[in-house]
Amino acid sequence: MQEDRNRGSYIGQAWLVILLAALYGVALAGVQSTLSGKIEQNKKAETYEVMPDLVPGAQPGLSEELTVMGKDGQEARLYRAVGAGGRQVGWLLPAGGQGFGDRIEILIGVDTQVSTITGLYVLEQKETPGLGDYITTDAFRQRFRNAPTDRPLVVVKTDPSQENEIRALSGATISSESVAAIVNRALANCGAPLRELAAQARPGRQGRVESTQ
Amino acid sequence: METLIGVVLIFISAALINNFVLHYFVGICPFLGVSRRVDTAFGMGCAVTFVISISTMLNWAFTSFILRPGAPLPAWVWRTAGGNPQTQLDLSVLSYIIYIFIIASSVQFVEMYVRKFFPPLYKSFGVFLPLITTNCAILFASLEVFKHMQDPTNLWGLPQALTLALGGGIGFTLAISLMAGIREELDLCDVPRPLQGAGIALIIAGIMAMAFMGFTGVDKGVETALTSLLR
Amino acid sequence: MSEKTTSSVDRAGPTALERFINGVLPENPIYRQLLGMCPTLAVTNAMKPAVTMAAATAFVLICSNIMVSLIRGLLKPHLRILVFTLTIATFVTIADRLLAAYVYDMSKQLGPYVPLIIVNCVIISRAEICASKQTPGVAIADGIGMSLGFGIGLASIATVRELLGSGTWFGLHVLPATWPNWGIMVLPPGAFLTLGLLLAIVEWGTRRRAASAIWRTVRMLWSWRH
Amino acid sequence: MSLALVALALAASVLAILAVAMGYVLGWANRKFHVAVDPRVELLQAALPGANCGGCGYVGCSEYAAALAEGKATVGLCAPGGGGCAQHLADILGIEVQESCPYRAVVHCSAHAYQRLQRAQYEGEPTCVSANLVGGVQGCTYGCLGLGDCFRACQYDAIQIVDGLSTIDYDKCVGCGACSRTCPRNIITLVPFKAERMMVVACSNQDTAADVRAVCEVGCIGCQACVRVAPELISMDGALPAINYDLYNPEEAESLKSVLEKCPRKRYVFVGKPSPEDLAAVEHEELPEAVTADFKTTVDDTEWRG
Repeated sequence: MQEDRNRGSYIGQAWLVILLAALYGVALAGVQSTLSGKIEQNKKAETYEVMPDLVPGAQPGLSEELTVMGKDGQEARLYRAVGAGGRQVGWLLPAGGQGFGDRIEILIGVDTQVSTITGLYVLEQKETPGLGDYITTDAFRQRFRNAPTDRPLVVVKTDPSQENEIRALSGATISSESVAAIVNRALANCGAPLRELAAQARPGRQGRVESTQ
Repeated sequence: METLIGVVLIFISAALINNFVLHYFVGICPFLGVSRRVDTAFGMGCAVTFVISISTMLNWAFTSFILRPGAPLPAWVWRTAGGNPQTQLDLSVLSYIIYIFIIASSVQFVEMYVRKFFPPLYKSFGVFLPLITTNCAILFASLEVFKHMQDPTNLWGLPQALTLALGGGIGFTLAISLMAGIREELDLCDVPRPLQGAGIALIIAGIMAMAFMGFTGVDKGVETALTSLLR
Repeated sequence: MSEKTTSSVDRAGPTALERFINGVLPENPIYRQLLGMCPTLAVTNAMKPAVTMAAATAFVLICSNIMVSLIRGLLKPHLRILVFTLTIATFVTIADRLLAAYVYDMSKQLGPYVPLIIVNCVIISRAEICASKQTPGVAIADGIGMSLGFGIGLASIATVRELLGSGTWFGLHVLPATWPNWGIMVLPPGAFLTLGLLLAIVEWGTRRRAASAIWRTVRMLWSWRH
Repeated sequence: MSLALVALALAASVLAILAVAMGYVLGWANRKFHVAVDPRVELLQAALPGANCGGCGYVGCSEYAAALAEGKATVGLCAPGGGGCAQHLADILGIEVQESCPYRAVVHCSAHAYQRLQRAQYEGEPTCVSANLVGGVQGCTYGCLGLGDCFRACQYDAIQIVDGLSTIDYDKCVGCGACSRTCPRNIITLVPFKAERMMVVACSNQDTAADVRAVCEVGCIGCQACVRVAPELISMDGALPAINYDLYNPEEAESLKSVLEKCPRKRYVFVGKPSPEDLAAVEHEELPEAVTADFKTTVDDTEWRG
């Protein structure tokens, strides 16, 4: 933007720009410090709001965020879902992966022992409207509920005969498979560390926690 | 391996599937304005690819050292100031203003540099350089990179950022050159009066966007193929 | 150079009312000037994001117009674009944060298109043409008029796309449930096609003799009154 | 120290340092990489809005500025900048705003209906566009069809069809170019009117002499007599002479007149506002009575017998 051909001081020429830059910096930092709390809250609320739906009995106010070391050697972010009386009721795993259109970001709810899936929620997707975007519907998400986590989920086109089979959406097999693949990968990655964590946290009360499911 | 597959997917996605122009609608102004002749359009595309790579690289550096949550510079300042280590100093609010500043300055700098040292290059696409400051595609690439620098557990490195920029630039060049080719032919057609100019150009763009929608799902296939190939 | 700039600052431009009227229809940023195409196409798949976008753009446009108009005497010609850009970027960031704080789901849906307001040619061209030359009062009128024109443009496209694409308007079901949603309308190609056809309709409407004669009379009356 | 305070200070200083650094780097680069260019280009560029909208037909403001400095473009092309910008540009270039040399439409055909041969009875839709699609409406495939597309396109009532030939009223023409865009045969161009009356080539037929004679009583036969008289001003463009208006000097009446006289087909004509001589010549002629519409149909005059 310095198109002048004067040999004078460029800084002198640009005093207004520098002054404005500093001024704007202050203004922006002011705005940030005023609003950042609220924005953070909004971001968290997005996950916490759906938590009771995905992990039955969870109370968002008591739940907390933590990171575990995944099998792939990278830290993974997840949530401990805590119910009434400070009792843990399950986990909430954010996961993502390639869909048919773009990346799909989902939240997976599992029980404390990571033995069954208790719920699924699609945060972000750009699947084909009218076909693939039905992965956000309740009807599709229900198909994952109570699926076991000890073996990978398999997508089938007919009515499922096995527990670990998920019926695909007609016309959107790839989208359905993508969601199942994301779930499989996330559980394979974080399942073991989570079970360990659960065993450490409440070694004596495992049975009780399981019985609430 | 994972990184390599990731990079390939980013490239395919940026260049074809989620083409900057036809899917994200960024860079529409030059797409409609500078698409009357194929050689001009191609020159514009090259200039965009060039500038988008440079500015995204610079902006990636600024993002990873200053702007992203938990970046080294604000963390160091906060420590030096004796702040509470529980809280974090976040400068991400400055990102937009810094991005546009860097883009404007780097375009200016590149223009001067190329004019001095590569006069033939300047002759062929120098005129496009100043236009690029207000080209949304450039800023969009930086913003996409910024989006992927939010989560400290999953940061984009320089390869990913640069691939996104290159893919986006190449996708833009492809789209604008195709458009120019069609419009050259269109000059010979009898277009209804009200549609002449921008109207017909937009409708062509719509049809092109439909064609590019055919690429949807390619990345899924490529991912599967690469994964099985590399294992 | 600087002398000339000063003289152009003092040159009496159009009045506030003229600026306002001009922005709404005769110089409508979308249909007549084809500016700001990026948000026009990207966020108009439904009314809600379109209206949010129009509001955010209006906020930035009016604020930056005021700011530029206030500092217009201090501007150096060769640095003016930089100053405009910095000013716009600041207000865009503020708008972005406000959206994130108070309408989070919209802010998430609009995503990168809010920061892309920075490079929306409508704003920088208003700063250049009007705000850097005229008083804040006129600049505000200009900003409101242009924003209104921009909003009308966005809303018209969004109405067509949401109605045909989802059968709804502002999320309310308007068309009967039997309406087969035209999926393509909410997808990117639908944006291009809708805008192309709407442009043609506007062009056709204004080209016709009768319409243009009426329009000329209205304009004449305006100029005669002032 | 509170978080907000540090954030404020840090944000301000980051931006200010960045501004200083960039200002310095760019200033240094500007000096270091300086390339001598026409200083007017930079001035022109500064005077342009910088929106790079491309409305002027150039790639961006800088290309338009370069074209202006080279004299290839006129100052009034920037729509966003408007009249003030045009004045500004003209000041820098040291020229007057081009109002003194406006563009006006010129019909490059001067054959009235009776001079055009091989005409057929055309009964299709009465527009040039459709007649142009049909072969054989008239012998000349280049010349005016006289069905008035330009007349309808003109917003200023500056075109009339006189004896099947589009004729421009230069008192009314503002040079908007609507007619030239609408003409399906592209025989209307915009010519810079350096004087009230300009010499133009009034034919568009690109065929050889024999073919031209077969279809038109007055068309240019491409004999090149004019090029021999004024070789700088006129050059052949295919089979037709073209006048280079950059070199056209309305002051040189004599040389222009000699071109006019040399042409065997008299296809060089002066068009524009009527000269005093023309006005004097028709002074004593009576004006035809102005016709006013009385909205009567022929039925009203019919005597009914029956």
